[in-house]
Amino acid sequence: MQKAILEARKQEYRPDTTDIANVVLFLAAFVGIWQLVSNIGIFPSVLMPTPAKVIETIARLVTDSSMTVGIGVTMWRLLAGFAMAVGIGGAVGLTMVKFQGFGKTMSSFAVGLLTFPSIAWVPFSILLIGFNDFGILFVVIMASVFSVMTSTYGSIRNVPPIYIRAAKNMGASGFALLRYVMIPAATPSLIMGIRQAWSFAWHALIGAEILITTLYGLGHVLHVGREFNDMSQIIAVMIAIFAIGLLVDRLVFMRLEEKVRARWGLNQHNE
Amino acid sequence: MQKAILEARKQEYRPDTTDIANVVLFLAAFVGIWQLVSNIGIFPSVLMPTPAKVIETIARLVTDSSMTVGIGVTMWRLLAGFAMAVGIGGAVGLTMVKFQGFGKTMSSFAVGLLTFPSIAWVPFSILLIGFNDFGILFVVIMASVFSVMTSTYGSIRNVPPIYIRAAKNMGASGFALLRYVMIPAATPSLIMGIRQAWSFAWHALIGAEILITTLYGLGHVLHVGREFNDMSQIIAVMIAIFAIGLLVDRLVFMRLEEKVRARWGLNQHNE
Amino acid sequence: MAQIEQEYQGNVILELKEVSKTFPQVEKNSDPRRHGVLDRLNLRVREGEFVTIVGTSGCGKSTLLNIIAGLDAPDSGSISAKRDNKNTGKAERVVIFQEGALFPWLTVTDNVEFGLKIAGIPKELRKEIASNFIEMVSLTRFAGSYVYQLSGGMKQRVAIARALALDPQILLMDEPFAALDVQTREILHEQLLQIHKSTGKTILFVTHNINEAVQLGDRIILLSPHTRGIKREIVIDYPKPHDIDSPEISAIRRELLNELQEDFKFAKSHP
Amino acid sequence: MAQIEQEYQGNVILELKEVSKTFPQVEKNSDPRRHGVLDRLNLRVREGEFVTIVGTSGCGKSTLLNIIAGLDAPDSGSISAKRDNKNTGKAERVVIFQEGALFPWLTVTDNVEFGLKIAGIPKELRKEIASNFIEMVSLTRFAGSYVYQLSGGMKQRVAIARALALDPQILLMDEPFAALDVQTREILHEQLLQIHKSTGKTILFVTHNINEAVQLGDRIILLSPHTRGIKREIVIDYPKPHDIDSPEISAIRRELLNELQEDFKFAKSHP
Amino acid sequence: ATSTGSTNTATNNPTTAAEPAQQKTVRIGYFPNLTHAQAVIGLGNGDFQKALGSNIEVKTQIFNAGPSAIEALFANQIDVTYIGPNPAINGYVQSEGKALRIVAGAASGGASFVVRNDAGINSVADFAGKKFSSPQLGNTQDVALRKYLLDNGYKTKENGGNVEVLPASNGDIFTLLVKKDIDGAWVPEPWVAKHVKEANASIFLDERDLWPNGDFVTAHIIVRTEYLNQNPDVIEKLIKAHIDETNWINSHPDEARRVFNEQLQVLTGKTIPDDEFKDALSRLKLTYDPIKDSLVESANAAYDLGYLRQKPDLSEIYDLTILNKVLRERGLQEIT
Ligand SMILES: Nc1ncnc2c1ncn2[C@@H]1O[C@H](COP(=O)(O)OP(=O)(O)OP(=O)(O)O)[C@@H](O)[C@H]1O
Ligand SMILES: Nc1ncnc2c1ncn2[C@@H]1O[C@H](COP(=O)(O)OP(=O)(O)OP(=O)(O)O)[C@@H](O)[C@H]1O
Ligand SMILES: [Mg+2]
Ligand SMILES: [Mg+2]
Repeated sequence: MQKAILEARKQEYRPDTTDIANVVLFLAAFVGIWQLVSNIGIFPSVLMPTPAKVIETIARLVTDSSMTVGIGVTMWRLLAGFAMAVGIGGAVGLTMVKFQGFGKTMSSFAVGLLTFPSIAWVPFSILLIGFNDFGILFVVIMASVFSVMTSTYGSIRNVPPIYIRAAKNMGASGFALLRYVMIPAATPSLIMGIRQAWSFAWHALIGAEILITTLYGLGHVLHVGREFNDMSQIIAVMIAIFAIGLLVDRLVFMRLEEKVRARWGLNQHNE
Repeated sequence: MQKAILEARKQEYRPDTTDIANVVLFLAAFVGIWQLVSNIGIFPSVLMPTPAKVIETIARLVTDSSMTVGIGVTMWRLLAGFAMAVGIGGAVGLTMVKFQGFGKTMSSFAVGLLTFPSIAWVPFSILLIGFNDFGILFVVIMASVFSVMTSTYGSIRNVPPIYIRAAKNMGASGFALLRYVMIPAATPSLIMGIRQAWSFAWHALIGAEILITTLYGLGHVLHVGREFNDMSQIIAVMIAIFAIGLLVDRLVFMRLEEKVRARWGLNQHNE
Repeated sequence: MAQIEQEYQGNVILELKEVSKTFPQVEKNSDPRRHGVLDRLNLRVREGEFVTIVGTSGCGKSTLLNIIAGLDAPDSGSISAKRDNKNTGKAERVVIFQEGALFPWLTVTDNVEFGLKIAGIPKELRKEIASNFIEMVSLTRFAGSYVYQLSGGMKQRVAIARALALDPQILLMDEPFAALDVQTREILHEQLLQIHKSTGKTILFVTHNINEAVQLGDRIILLSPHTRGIKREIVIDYPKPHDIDSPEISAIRRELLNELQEDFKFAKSHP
Repeated sequence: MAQIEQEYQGNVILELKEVSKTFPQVEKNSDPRRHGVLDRLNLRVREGEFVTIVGTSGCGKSTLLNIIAGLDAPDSGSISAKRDNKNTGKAERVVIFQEGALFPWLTVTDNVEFGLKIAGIPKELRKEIASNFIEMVSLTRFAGSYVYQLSGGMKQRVAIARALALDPQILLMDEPFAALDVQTREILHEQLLQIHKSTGKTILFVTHNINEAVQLGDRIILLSPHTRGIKREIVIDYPKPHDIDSPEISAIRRELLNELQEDFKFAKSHP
Repeated sequence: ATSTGSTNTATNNPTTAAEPAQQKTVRIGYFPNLTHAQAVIGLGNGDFQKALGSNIEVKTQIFNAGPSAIEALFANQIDVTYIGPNPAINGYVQSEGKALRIVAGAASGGASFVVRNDAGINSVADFAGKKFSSPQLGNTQDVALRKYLLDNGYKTKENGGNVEVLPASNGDIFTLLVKKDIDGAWVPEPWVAKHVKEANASIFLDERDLWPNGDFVTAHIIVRTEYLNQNPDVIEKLIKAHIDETNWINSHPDEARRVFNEQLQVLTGKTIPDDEFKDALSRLKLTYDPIKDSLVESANAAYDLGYLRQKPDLSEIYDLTILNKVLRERGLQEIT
C-alpha cells in the first residue's frame, strides 16, 4: 500500500516532466523533418530555407533589435487591445445574458461582425481614429471583441440553470450573481472562448501592423520579410509568434485551466 | 387557468416575431445613425458614403454580377475549406482527447498555430499547393483547423465525467462512446466553438482571396474597393459578409443551438 | 390528531391562493402539450410551523417548493409571504434542493459561506458560522474539499449546512435526508427540531419517508397527482419528536399510507 | 441468521482480493494528502446472490461499487469476475449511479435504449424492451420527455429501467430507491425480487435503509469507515421478501443498527 | 477574359498533323496596373496569344502585389511576369542572383510627389515637421521619397529628424490626404491624377525631373532563369509581342485607353475616369527599354537607406540578348 501511495504521488507529478519532454520531442521531430526536406531539396531553397539559415536570421533580427523591439511593441498592443476587448466584450456579453431580446439579436450580429476580416476594419480605423497606434488598437479590439462577446454570452447561457437558481435563492442577484456564480460556473467554457479571442486579436494585430505601418512590431517585421521575399525572415516571425502563443498558453491559459479542472474534478477523465 | 395556458402558449411562440422585429429595429437604428452622420458631414463624403450611395454600389455590383458570383465563389470556398477543417480538426481533436500526452502538447501547439495570421500561411500555400483555388483552400483550412481542434478537445474534456463513466459502464467504448456520448454531451459547447472557427475561416478566406488573386470572390471585390479607394464598395462587401454571417447563424447555428438548448432544459434561464 | 380548521389559527406567514402550474410537455417528434401539476392549490402556513409534505413521485412537491421560494412563477394564483424585518439583506426563503445544487468551483467551506458572503456578513463571522454548521453535519475533516470529492450523503449534508447557515425565516427542504444513513439522519432530525424550537423558523419539509413526515411535522400535507393539489392535511398536536410507535402516530401513519396507496393506484390506471 | 462461513459456499462469480483505495485529498491552500477509503478488502459473491451493502455516509460504498464495475482502479489488490458467455457484447456489470447519470440530450426512451443500441440490438427489439421497462417504472406517459422535465424520483426510475433493460449479469445498484415514495418503492422491491428470482442475476445493492437491506438481501455487508472495509457480514437464510416484523429479522436489524451506531460514534470522534 | 487557370488558347486548331512542332506553355503574370498596360491589353484581348502562335499555350495569372508574384515565380508557378523594379531586385537578391532575369522594360516615369494645397508647402524649405506617405515600405517611391528628403537635408523621425514617412496603401493615402492626416505623398499614377483631382493636392515634384532624360524604370518583364534558358524561342516571341503592343499603344493612345479600361473592367469591375487617365498618361511612358542605370541607382539608394543588407550586385540581373536581337532585326537601337 505504501508503494501504491508512492506511485499515485508520482502520477500526480508526472505531467510536468513528460509534458515538457513531449513538447521538446514534437519540436525536435519538426525541425528534423524540416532539415530533411531542405536537404533533399524538393523545394527551392529561396522558399524553404534551412533551419540554420532561419536561426541566422533570428540572430540578425535580435541583434539589430527589430525582433526584440517588435515583440515588445506587439505584445504591448496585443495586451492593451485584448484587455479592452475582454472588458467591452465581457460587459456586452453579460448585458446580452441579462436582456434576452437584445442577447438573441446581438448574438447573430456578433457572429456577422466577427466574420469581418481586419482588412475591412482598417479603412474605418483610419477614418475614425487615425493612422497610428490607436488605429491599430481599434482594429485589434474590433476583431476580438465580438469573439469575447459570443463566448461570454454562450458560456454563461450554458451554465446549468440549477446553479443560478440556487444562488438566486440564497439572495444573490445582479452583480453578485454574476461575479460569484455565472462567471465561475462558466469558467471552463470561458477559458476556451478566451483562447480563441486571443487568437483573433493576434490575427487582427498582425494584419493591422501591416496595413497601418508604424515601423515597429512583429507584423511589420513579417511584412518586411514578405515585401523583400525574405522567407527566412517570415519563418523567423512565425517562430516568434508560435513561441509567444505557446508560452502564453502554458503560462496563462493552461495553468488557469488545470486549476479550474482540478477543482471541478474534470480531471477524472484522465483516469 | 385557460388564460394562463394561452399566455404561456403565446410566450412559447413569442421569440420568432419579436426576434425579427429586434433585428429590423437594430438595423434601422444603425442605418439611421449612419444617414445622420452623413448628413452632418463630419466626415468628407468621399470617405463616408451615404446609405443611398452604398445601395447604388450594391446594385452595380449585383448587375455586373461581381457580387453574386463573388458570393457564390466565396461561399463555395468557405464551405469546402470549413468542411475539411471541421473534419480534420475534429478528428485530431478527438485523438487529442484519446491520448492525453499528445493532447496536452498539441493543445498548446494549436493555440500557437491558431495565432498565425493567414498572411503567414500564404507563402507556404503557394509553395506547397500553388497559386490557385486549392492554395486558397489550404489557407482557409490552416486558419480554422486549429480552432476546431481546440474547441473539440476543450469541449469534450469539459463534459461531466459522470456521463462518460455511465456510458462506459453500459458497454460503450471507442467510436460508439464518441458518437453517442462525448459529442452529444459536448454539443452546447461545440456549437460555440464552431461559430468561432467559422469566423476564423472567413478571416482567412478574405485574406487569401486578396493575396492569392483569382479575380472572383468577395475578398477580391473588397480588395478592388480598397485599391480604388472606393469606400462604398468596401462597405457593400462588408454588408454582404455581415448578411451572410447573420443568415448562416440564424439558419444553422442558432437553430441547432435552440434545439439543443430545448432538450437540455437550458432555456430555463429565460424564465 | 385533528382535521384542519377552516380558519387556520395563528400568525400566517405564507399564503398561497389558487395557485396553478403547468409545464410544457416538450416531446421528441410531437406537438407540445401542457401537463398540469398544480391546480388551484390553497395553502396557509403559520409562523413557526413545521409542515411536512408527502406525495407520490412526480406529484409536484418540488414544484410547489420552487413556487414558494419564488424560483418558478405559477401560471395563475398568488403567493404572499410576510416579510421579517430583522432579516434584512439575507435570503428569506431558502431551499435545500432535491438534487445537489452545490457549486463545484467552491470548497465545502466556501459553499457554506456563499449565502453569507452575498449577504455581506464580515469574513470572520462568516468563517465561524460556516465552521459551526460544517461541524454539525460532521464534515469538519472535509471543509477544504471540493464537491466532486464528496460522497452522495456528504453532498447532501453540505447543502443542509449551507441553507441553515443562512438562518432564513422560512426553510424549504426538498428530501434533504434522502441520501443519509439512519444514524446521521437521526442526529440531524434532532438538530433540526432543536433549531426549529430555538429559532421559531417556519419549515416546509418534503419527504417520501412517511415516518419522517409524522415524526417531524406539526402538520402533514398530502399532495396528490389525482387532485393536483392538497388531498389531505393532518395536524399532529403532540410534543415532538413524535413517537412513531405510539398508537396515535401509528394511526396517522396508516391513514397516510392508505391515501398514498390510492393515489398510486390512480396514477397506475392513468398512465 | 448465520455467521458467514470461512469457505463460502456456491459458485463464486465475483472475487475481490485485498482491494485498497485511497483518494488524493486536494484541498484549497494545502498540500495534497491521501485519504484512505478501502483497506485490503476481501469479498466473494456467489452467482445469483443478492448482497445488500450498508454503512455510514462516506464510508466507501459507492467507491466499492465503482471498483467492482471497473470504473475506478484500486490502488492495489485484484478483482476477478467470471464471464458469462451468453452475455456477449452486452455490458456485464451495470451500475445504477447514486447521482443521476442520465443523458440530458436523450429522451427517456432513448436513455433506456442507450445500452441496447451500443450492444447492437435491432431497433424493433430495443423499442420493445425499453417500453416494457419504462412501463415497469410507470413512466410510459413520460417516455418522450427529456431529463430536465422529470422529477427527482422519476429520474431515478429511468436510471433503474435503463440498467435493467441491459439485463446484465451483475447489477450494481447504488441507493436506487432513495428518492422514491413508499408505494413505488414497494412495487419496485417486488419487481426486483421477481427479476432476481427469474433471471438468477447477481445483485449488489447499496442502501442506507436498514429495512430495505434486511428485506432484500441474501447477505448483508456492513462497510465501516473504522475498519475501512467489511466490518460485519450477515447471511439471511429465509425466503424472501423477508418479513421485517419477524423476530429473527428484527434481531438482525437491531444488530446492524448497533454496529452502525458504533461506526457513527467512531466517525464523530475522529473528525 | 482571363482568370486563374483558364487558358487563352488560340481559337484555331492548336496542332495539326503536318506541324510536329513541340507544344509549349508560358505562364505570364501581371498586375491590373497602368504600368503593365501592354500585358493588360495584349493578354486580355488575345494579341499575345496570336503573336506567340498556336504551339505555345499562354496562361495568365493576375497578381495584386509584387511579393506574391515573386513567390509564385520561385515556386515555379509562373514563368514570366511584369513587375516593378523593387520586387525584381528583391527576388534577384534573395535567390542570390539565380532565380530571375530582366529581359525587357515596360514602363518609365509615372510617379510624383504630391502635396496638399493647404499644407503650406511651397518649397523644400517647408518640409520641417511634415508627414508624408509612400505606397509601400522600401518600394520605388518610398526609396525615392526618402532619398529626396535626405538629399534636401531632412532626416526622418526614426533617424532623429523632423519629418515623418508613413508607408500606407494607395487607397489609404487618399483617405489620409483628405483627412489632412498627412501633408503629401510620393505616389504612382493614376493616383497622382486622382489626388490632384479629388484630394485637393497638387504636384510638388514630378519624379522625372530627377532623372536624366526624365527616364526611370517603373515596370519591366522578368523571366524565371530556368525557363529563359530552356525556352529562348518563347521569350523571343513574347518580347516581340511586347514591343509591338508598346508601339501600338503609343501610337493609338485613345483606342489604347478604351481597350485598357475594357480589360480593367473585366479584371476589377472598375475603370479609370478618362480625364484622370489622360492626365496620368501624360507623365508616364510605356517602353521596352529597361533603363538599366535607373535601376542600379535606385538599388544603391535602397542600400544607402538600409533596405538592402548588402550592396547589391546586379551585374547578372539583366539578360537583354533576346531583346537586343529583336531590336537588331528591326533596325532599332540596341540597349547596352
Ligand atoms: N421543467 C419542467 N418541465 C416540464 N415538466 C416538469 C418540469 N419540472 C417538473 N415537471 C413535471 O412536473 C411534475 C412534478 O414534478 P416535481 O419535481 O414537482 O415532482 P415531485 O413531487 O418533487 O416528485 P419526486 O418525489 O419524484 O421528486 C412531474 O410530472 C414532472 O415531470
Ligand atoms: N473522486 C474523489 N476524490 C476524492 N475523494 C473521494 C472521491 N470520491 C470519493 N471520495 C471520498 O471517498 C469516501 C467514500 O466515498 P463514497 O462515495 O464511496 O461514500 P459512500 O459510502 O457511497 O457514501 P454515501 O452513503 O454518502 O453515498 C468519501 O470520504 C469521499 O470523500
Ligand atoms: Mg421532487
Ligand atoms: Mg454513495
